[in-house]
Amino acid sequence: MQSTVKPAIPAKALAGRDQNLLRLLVMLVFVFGLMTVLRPNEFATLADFNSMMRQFPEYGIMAIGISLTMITGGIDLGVVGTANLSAIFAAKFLIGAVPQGAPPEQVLPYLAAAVAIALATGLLCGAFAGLLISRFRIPAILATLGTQQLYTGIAIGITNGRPQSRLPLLYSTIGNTEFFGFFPLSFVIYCAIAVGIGLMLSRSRFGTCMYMLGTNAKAARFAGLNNASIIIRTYMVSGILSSVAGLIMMARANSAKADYGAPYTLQCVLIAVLGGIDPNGGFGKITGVTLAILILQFLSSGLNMFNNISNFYRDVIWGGVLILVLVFNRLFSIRAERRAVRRSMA
Amino acid sequence: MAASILKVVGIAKSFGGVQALKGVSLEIDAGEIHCLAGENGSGKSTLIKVISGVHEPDAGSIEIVGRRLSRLSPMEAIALGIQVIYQDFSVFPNLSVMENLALNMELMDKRALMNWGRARAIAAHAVSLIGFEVDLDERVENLSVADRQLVAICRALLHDSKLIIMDEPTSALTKKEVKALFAVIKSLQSRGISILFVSHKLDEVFEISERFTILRNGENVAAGSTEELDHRTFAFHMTGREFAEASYKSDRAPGPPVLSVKGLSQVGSYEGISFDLAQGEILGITGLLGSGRTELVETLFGISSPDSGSIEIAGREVRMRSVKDAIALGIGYVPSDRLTEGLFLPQSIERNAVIGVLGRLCNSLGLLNRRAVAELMSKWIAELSIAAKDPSLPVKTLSGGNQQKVVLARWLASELSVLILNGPTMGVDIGAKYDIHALMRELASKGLAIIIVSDDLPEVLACASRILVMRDGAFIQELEPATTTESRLGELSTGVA
Amino acid sequence: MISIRSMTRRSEPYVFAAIVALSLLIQARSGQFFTGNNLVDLARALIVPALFSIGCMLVIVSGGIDVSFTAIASLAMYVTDKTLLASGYSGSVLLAYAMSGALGLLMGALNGGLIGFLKLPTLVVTLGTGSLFTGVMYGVFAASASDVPPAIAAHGKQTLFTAVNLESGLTSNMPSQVLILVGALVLVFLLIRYTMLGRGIYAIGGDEAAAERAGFSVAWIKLFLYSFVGLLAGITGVARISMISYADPSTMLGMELTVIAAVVLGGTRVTGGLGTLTGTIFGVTLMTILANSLILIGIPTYWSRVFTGAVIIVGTGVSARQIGSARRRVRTLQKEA
Amino acid sequence: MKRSFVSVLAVALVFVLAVPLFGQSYDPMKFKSSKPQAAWKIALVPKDATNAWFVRMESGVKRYAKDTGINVFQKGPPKTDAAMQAQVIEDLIAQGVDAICVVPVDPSALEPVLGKALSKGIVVIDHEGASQQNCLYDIEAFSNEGLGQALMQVLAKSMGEKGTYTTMVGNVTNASHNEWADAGVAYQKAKYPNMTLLAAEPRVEIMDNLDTAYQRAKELFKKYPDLKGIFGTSSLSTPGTARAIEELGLKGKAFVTSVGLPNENKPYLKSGTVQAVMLWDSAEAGYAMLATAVAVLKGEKIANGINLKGKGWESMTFAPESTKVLLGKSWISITKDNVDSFGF
Repeated sequence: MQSTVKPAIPAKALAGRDQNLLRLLVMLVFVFGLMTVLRPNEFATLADFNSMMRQFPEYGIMAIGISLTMITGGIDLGVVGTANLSAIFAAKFLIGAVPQGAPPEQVLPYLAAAVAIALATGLLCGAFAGLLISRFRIPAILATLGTQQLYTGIAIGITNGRPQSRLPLLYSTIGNTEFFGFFPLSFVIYCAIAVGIGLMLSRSRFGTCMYMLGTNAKAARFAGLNNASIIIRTYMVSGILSSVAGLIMMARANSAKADYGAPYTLQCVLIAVLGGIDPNGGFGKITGVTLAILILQFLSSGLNMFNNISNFYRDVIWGGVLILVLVFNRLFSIRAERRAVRRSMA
Repeated sequence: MAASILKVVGIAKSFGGVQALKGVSLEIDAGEIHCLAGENGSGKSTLIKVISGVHEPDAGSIEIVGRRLSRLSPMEAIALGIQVIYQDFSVFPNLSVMENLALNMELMDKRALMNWGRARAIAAHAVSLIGFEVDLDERVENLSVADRQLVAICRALLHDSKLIIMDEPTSALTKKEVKALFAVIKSLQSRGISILFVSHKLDEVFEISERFTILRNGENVAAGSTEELDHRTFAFHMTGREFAEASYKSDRAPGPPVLSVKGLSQVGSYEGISFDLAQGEILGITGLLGSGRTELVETLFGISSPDSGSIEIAGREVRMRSVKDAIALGIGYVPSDRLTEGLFLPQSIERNAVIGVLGRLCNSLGLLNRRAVAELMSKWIAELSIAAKDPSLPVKTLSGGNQQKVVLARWLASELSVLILNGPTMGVDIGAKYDIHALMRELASKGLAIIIVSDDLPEVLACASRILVMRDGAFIQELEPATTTESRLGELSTGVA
Repeated sequence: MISIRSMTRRSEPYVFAAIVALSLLIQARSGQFFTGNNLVDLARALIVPALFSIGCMLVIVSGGIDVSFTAIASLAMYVTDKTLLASGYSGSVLLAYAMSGALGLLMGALNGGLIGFLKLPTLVVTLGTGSLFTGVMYGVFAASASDVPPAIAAHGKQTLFTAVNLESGLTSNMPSQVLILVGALVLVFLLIRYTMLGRGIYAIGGDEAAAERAGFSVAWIKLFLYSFVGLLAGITGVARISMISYADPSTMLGMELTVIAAVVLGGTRVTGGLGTLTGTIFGVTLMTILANSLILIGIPTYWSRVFTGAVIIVGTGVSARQIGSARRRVRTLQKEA
Repeated sequence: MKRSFVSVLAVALVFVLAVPLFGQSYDPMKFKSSKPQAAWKIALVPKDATNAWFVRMESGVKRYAKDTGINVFQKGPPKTDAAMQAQVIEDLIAQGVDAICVVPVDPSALEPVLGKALSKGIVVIDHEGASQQNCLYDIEAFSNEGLGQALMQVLAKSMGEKGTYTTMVGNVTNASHNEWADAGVAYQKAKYPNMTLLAAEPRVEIMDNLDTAYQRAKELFKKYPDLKGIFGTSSLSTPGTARAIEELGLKGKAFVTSVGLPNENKPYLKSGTVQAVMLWDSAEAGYAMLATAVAVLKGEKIANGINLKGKGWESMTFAPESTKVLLGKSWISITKDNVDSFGF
């Protein structure tokens, strides 16, 4: 009977997206192995791990934010602007409000308030971008290009471009805490966010809605999803994540400034894409993004150990690897399709 | 009769696991108008694609103008004089009518440069062939669907064709346009061109064709001269059943209306629409494309808002600002275009099915309860007999009928009072079609109020307990299925007696 | 006959109105907008972004997006510059254009091959190649700002005419590179209007499957398209360094997003199929005027980005709304097909 | 109850987990290396890896390596960005270098990471970062004030000590550019009463781009007909502005000066559009930074008059009331007469 339909393509070939995770893992191990072999005394050392753990969380968290927006079929180019604006508001508050020479226990509530200010700023920044995209129908790439200019512009405008330093000592002390003398606070925050967002994507109603919206916005509407609300909330989450990154940068630099980390934007898009986030929306996992972040960090720190090799080889390897992975995936899926067709004919 | 221009024998073709054609044969003589009939999913479209070189058959032979071909590419097919007007028109929405008409010709001639004067001449000639009046400079996406189809028809007429295949060319045309088209077809015939006319409308088959071939479930079931055909045998061959479906009659005592629409109007779409819908009733709405039927039901689902008039649910006037509001009021909707509006094609069957009820499948932490999802899914697979091996596969791996069942499943878990189905069995194979019909009746007999929007007249006749015919944005007649016929419905919706 | 209905559906009139409004604002604030030398200055500032936007528009029309063209332009111009410097070349500047163009073409062909024949997603491919080309320039070639060879420096001094502001006596020279822009516009106009190749680009953007069915060689058209964009980028690179006689490898990087924004602002449909040269030039003109008149308007430097950001948001928002409402009715009709 | 818990927590955090960051003063003598000289590894971190200025600096680094045989190298971030520069330093610390010489993008942003380096016993030497706390020494070609004043002197002389001028920085977020400009403006207010700073646009930014400098200069001269001078800080200000001045026909009526490289400014110096630009040779600066680091590693005492071996860096003196900031006399005024003698 007709209704005993076999799937057109066997399950294995369709698991290609998880194959992508596997390939990323292989790549990670390869880069790690290569660096370990070439720089045995420097790369695979505790000091280097500690150094890397201090470096990637700030852009890693922004990459997760961008990834979320890309899953819904958009993009958020405003992450760095949001991060710096949030940090500047927090810093302005701390500099203005905390009395000089106050003991730590008096400073602590101010710190909590500053963090809250930063997170609220991130939330509002994200909500505004989400509003532009969902209600005013501005293509995400244009809307967030605009908000990026706007947020950076406000940050420069209220600071005249000067760094906001002289923060209370306690802020960077806490911000640079290392648990067990080894795991930096920022790393712990990254892990918590990665797990939390990962769980949100795979297990929560909101996460599923994001994937569905990113796959087919029209069908999502017909299925009763509130597309505008999902988009706004997604950009709000991205904004909050950016502000967390801003707070981490503020702790690491002991100051806030309008243009910290400006080159991170494109780097984060690259991370998301290599991590398997489909730029057309609907697919991608935080595991993949995390693997991509680690690959980039290994490459970057590894290359810093070669005195005569420019940092820019990172971009070369990075771009080259991205293209190779794409080509490989493509050829693989063509082959799998052919095999599936052949099998179904037999 | 003249020698055959096309002769296919024993064509078999399967996709994945689905056997679309199981050894079909078809012969068309030169200068003949041949009708290929069959229900949706009978294999008509696949056969056309085999003939035009798009699909390579798994088995069987193709003979064109006496040449036996083992392989056929689309370009070869065109070179041999075979032209297809597909149902999806294959037009470029962003280009002008003129270009849509002229581009293929220019490409066939392997021209590298675009000569706009020549293009205009070609286009003017093409539209003159069927007396089609259109602004040649208008972008095709700004045309009505009917006009877009005419563009596609004109384009095919341009080629020096020996056989033109028309895949349900009249489904969106007015009677006047159909008449014009038939005149063109006749004139082509007089020039010795054969036409393969694909249709499931009996009237047209009678009017235009000399011979017919009927397919069902990928097999030949009947062929012969049209003169020998009557309504009863035609329907039997098409469906394989002798009026298997009795028309539906609600066995409930008519209660107060669940849904009541009063003087609903939306400028440019529909006007002055009023009707009541009671529990257990299946209301059929039929009308041509562009008659306003889709706009009407989309308004009832909160997708667009009416300009005037009122909607009452269970006696209370309601205002729906969004789909969410409509769902909260207990209205469900199965959209007409399953692929772009109904489904998330690359996502899993499971996700597609549960998207509407996610909220209920979450635990206290707001996380999805995977076991509850799996249990619900397997319940549906069993209840709706969805042929899905693994619910984690993308929904696009399912056949049309099973896909439609997945869309339906979405609504079954909700507390519905009204379910609206727009073209519920379009592109669905026959087995699944009856499954869906049976399901609708079962739901209605349990008290659900159902609206089906369809231009599949036998379907409307068989399923609805009451039929409203829509034309030019207004209801023009209410009919009882028991006392009406397909041809009467057709006349009413096209407006031509 | 051009009906009012079809006029309101296009975005060119809105962008043009915005240009006029902005011009009047600048004129009112500075009295300097409608002066010969200011217009020449703006024309000069327009050359590079406009050249980029032409290629960018073609790519978006075909349904893709390219973020690698600035990297292509930079690498092509840098390698050309260094090679000519090292060889002590002193002949015609045409060689520089030819060489940079050829290098750009090769890089574009890489994009085109991956996108056309392997059917890879355009954004991802060009992000990857963009990173690759930038990395090669800075890593392999250890690029840093450099002089330009005499041929290019001499070319940079060629001016077509000099505009004088009679009131202030200020003069501005119209650089000869503007001819390249005019040439590119004419060439691309002929390409998209009078060749099947050009119509193919539009056809692909409208419906790729239908284009394939109609007999367009989609893969080859894409290969051509991205190669052409690469060629244009390579030429733009040389035009850029010649106008300022200084080969700074970073001078064009980062322009890609503003160029894309300008193209979309000019009415090119983000999803492909629609886009005109007129609209594109309008869009890029608006962005160029905006970027180069903040001082004339009197926006303090510290707040200039806020102003730019706001204009992008408001500009694209208005245009998106206008076109959206005009298209809505048509869409319901389409839906039923 | 709750409050005391919070304060206990805070104090505990500070004392138990804290990495010493600030206020710590380090005794340079304690940084004497016990390793043999051949095992030393010294890194120089510029603001970015591609700017011509720092490419020139790298040539000094290479010369130093050749002259002394010590393992020294330059490693910069791909782009002028404080956060990225901090990451490079993190990696260098992890690799266990013995000394880090740095030209900070933003001194305050580097305090934590340089503090970490010092706490691990790594020698930290700054250049163009007089405000840096966490370093052993900061060597300056001359003080920021000195440069600002010197530039203002050049500009004032060109302008005849009267007329309107404005300042032009690479980026408004660039710390040293702002300091020079501030110093220049302060000096003008004190010394040249007939000059006025353009109130409507006191600071213009050129995004570190020559073409932008050219465009901004044109806009300025069009909008403000009285404008006579541009006080630039970025090395790209002068060539861009000078080109605009020549083209607008303002030669002899409008003037510009900034820090600058000889080759980039040669045409404008020769044509007389620009009287002079200021320079200290970044190659020599790099050489001097490395020499300072090596002196500390060797345990040599840094005192007034120390010779850092670079041209103009032969006799360094501590800035007033400072034991960290060493000032040289290495600035050079480049004019049409000496522009050909540099070879870069």
